Amino acid sequence: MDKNPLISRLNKTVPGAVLEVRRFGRSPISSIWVETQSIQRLGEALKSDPECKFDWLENLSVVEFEGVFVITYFLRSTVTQHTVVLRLSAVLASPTSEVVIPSVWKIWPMAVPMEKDAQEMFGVVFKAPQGSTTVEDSDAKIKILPEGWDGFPLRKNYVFPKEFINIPHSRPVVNRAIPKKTIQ
Amino acid sequence: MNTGNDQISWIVSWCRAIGLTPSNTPPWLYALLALLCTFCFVVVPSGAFISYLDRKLSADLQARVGPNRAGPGGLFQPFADILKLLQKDTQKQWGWRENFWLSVHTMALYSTLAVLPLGSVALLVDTEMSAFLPFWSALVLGLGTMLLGLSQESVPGWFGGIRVAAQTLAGSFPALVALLCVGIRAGGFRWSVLANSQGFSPWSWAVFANPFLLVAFFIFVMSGLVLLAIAPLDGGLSMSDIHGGGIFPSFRTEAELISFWEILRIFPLVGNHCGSFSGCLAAPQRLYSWTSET
Amino acid sequence: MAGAFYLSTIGQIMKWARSRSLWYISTGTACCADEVLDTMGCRYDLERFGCLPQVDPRQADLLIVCGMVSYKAAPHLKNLYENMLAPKYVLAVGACANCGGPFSPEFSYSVVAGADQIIPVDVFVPGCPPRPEAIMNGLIALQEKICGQESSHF
Amino acid sequence: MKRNSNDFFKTDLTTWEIGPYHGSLPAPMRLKLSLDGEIIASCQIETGFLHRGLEKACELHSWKSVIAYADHLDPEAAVFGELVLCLGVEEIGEIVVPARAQCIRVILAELTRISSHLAYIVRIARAVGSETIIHYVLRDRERILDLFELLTGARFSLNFLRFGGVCADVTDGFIERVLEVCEMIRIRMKEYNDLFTFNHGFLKRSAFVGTLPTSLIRACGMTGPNARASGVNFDVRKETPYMGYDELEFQIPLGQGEGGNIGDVHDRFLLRLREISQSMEILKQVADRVPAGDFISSKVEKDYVVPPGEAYARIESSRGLLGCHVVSDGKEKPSRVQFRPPSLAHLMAVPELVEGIRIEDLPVVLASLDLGVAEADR
Repeated sequence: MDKNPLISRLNKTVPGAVLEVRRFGRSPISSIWVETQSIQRLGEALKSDPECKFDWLENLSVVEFEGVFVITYFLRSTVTQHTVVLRLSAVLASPTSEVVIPSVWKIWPMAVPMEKDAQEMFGVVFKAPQGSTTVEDSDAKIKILPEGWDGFPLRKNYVFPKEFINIPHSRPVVNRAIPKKTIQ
Repeated sequence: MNTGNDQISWIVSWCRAIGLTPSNTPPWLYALLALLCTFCFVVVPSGAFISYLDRKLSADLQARVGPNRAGPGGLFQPFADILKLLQKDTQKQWGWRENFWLSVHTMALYSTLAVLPLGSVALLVDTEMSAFLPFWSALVLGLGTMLLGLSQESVPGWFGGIRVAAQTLAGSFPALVALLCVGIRAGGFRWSVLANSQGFSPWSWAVFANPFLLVAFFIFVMSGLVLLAIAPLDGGLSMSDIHGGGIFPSFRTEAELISFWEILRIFPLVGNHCGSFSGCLAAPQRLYSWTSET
Repeated sequence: MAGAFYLSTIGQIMKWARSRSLWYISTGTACCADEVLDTMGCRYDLERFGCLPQVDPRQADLLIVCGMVSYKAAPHLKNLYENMLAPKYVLAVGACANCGGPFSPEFSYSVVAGADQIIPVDVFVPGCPPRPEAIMNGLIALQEKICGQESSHF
Repeated sequence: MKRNSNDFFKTDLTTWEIGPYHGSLPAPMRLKLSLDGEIIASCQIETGFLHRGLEKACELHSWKSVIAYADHLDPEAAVFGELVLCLGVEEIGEIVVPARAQCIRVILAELTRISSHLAYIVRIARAVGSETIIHYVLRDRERILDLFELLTGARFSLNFLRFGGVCADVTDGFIERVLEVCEMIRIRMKEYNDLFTFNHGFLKRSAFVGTLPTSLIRACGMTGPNARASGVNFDVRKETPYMGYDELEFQIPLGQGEGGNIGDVHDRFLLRLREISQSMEILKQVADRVPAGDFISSKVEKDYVVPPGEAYARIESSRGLLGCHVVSDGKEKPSRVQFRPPSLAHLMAVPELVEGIRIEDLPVVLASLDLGVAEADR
């Protein structure tokens, strides 16, 4: 059985969502591996948890390990100061395709810029199951890459563009002879 | 010796006061020369020097040095700025709004020239010129600004234009009535008539002629304040409107340099008013006749 | 004769006036913008050279490109330059504005390799970020360039 | 748009776009406002003009060079980026930082905080239009930059911290100079207060303007001085102390609403001033207890390889919580370095905050948020 009372509570409310509990790196924080499709229900359970009240998504980070995206949610409670890490993984179907992950911005509204960021940089699309509440519908239009940008830059297989809007993405090498100055 | 009926007599008396005697040379040459010299050797250099002083002083207040590379101690900095601005290209997009703006400014400039009380010689038109001209030009300016506001195609612009027009009207009419009082006493509304009807000593000034004129003088000053929107009577351009935000009651650290400069703007205005209500315009002539008699 | 006189004397005066009154507009991005701010500040004081900060590009003569230019900002920078009126100069401050610097094309995908890919640059000031002395040096070099002198500052 | 009879006198909305390069904006960004007269009805914000691909550049460089990139994260407060990266790597590699190096790091961090807050005063004074205070503050900030130069040789991009310590030891007389500068700033703070803080003109522009409600702070996840000015008591230095902050005595100032109400522009400004004085308290305590010893851990050699693993470091930068997720796979280059910039949350709060204020207050409110667009765009 789990020693952690939080995990047992989560197992009760959302059965089958928690896959594995580990330590995060070398820190004392526990990281919970989560089944991808149940992240929304788990998020609501964590937010309304009576003892921990994880109401603040501090950070959302996407890491690519050999074609698998690991999405890490760093959660913190502003009431009880607990911290926890949620992780879920998504496998890439083909090198250029997008990955669809349930969005959590209805639970934690501060996720909007982070999810948009991941969407632009990694091609990880955050979508609600109904398809009605994507991040695109929210008010904040924080867009980083220019219009008409091709590809997802932070993927490992990303190739830098040759040119963009007729500006070459390279510096011409000029071997300019440096005039010798006579030192007086 | 002047009789006082000559319209340009007071300019000649100014010339005499600085040592020039009218010989066969036409007096308008004197006037033009004086204007040109004043402009080239007094107005422009003093303006440049004042802007230089301003930059240097504010730099000194801010623990900086200020311009010091153009000329000795940066003295030629304003000339460098002017010469540079003369070399700049003109704006490319020149639409009807810019034309309109330019024409309004030209009208204003012209009316300023017309208002200068120099007699008939130095003016562009025949200046048996009445004292109502400034009010006419003020009305033109007000109307122009209102039209400009209406052309903004936005409601705030509209109301801004109407506000300025209302302010102009509110200032003009009392001033007009006050001027009527002086003109009726003097027997005419030309600047020369107004000037010559008053003596050198304060006892013969129009202000002190009777209590009505005293009241009229104050009305004139007040309406001038309204026309120019100077500090106490700037209702149309009130500060809380411009600055916005909340009004804060408890802290009153009033060390605002800006309001000090706004007070200074009153002085030329008051001088102008006193000029038309007292004998100042005729002063050199009186002085000359007084010195030649004794 | 008149032309020669113009070129010799009046032309020199006009060039002198242009070089001594460079009103600038700076496109602040990052660390180089901070250094330009310090150069404007009281210890270094750009106003000694007759430089005044401007907000409107129409009133400015000098465009100081501080720091990197991204592909997203490039059209806007070009637009800003085109809105300036004719005798206009560009000072590229910092390694990023010169050639990309630490964000050169092989390391960064979104930074233009130098501001001169978009607009003509008159003087490049190297450094990451350049010291205020270096920025002032670049400004003096620009003044000498306007006056048509052989620059001794590089 | 739906209209009822009460809306008859309402005017049409005008749309106004303020482009990326504009004098009233603190940094390149694009605002799309729709105005009802002078009142801002709604606002959309667009950033990304400073996107440099920092995280990609980190992945393309060796671990040592990443420090130089981390310091470009927020150039105005460069040390915090380096610091959070070093803390993360030290957690992965289990490197113990010597006490002397920790003290030097604290001194650098607090000096950077003061310098960044002084730059904040400059920005807000520029937005209000007070020229004189800009130059006075810049004059005093130069003294701090001189200290940086004395210690590290650079004024802005320091590139001074290393994994397991710092790059070089402090020179003789550095600590005394730090104390001197602290004393000077303490005296100058009175000057700022007389000239600017309680100036009638500044109060009129700042009090009761741009009040940040606690609900918005919770919704956007805002941290740092902006959140503390509205009464949200959160500071990483107190909650999860790093780098020996638990041994130091200092207070976390909260907004009190002297000028107007709690959380308005004037309150945020005052809170920065208080933080400066708290930072000076910290500096005085640290200066007394700089121990002798190494300035870099002996574990970190020239060809140090970061072992595989991951860590999430969080520190309190001058703008708020700065987090860094470092992932290493034991190779020469990092697998992923992800930053959690505090300004992203501040930027997200802008559209809701400026709704309903007047257009002339917009530059002041934007400047008062201390938006680090460089770190938000990365």
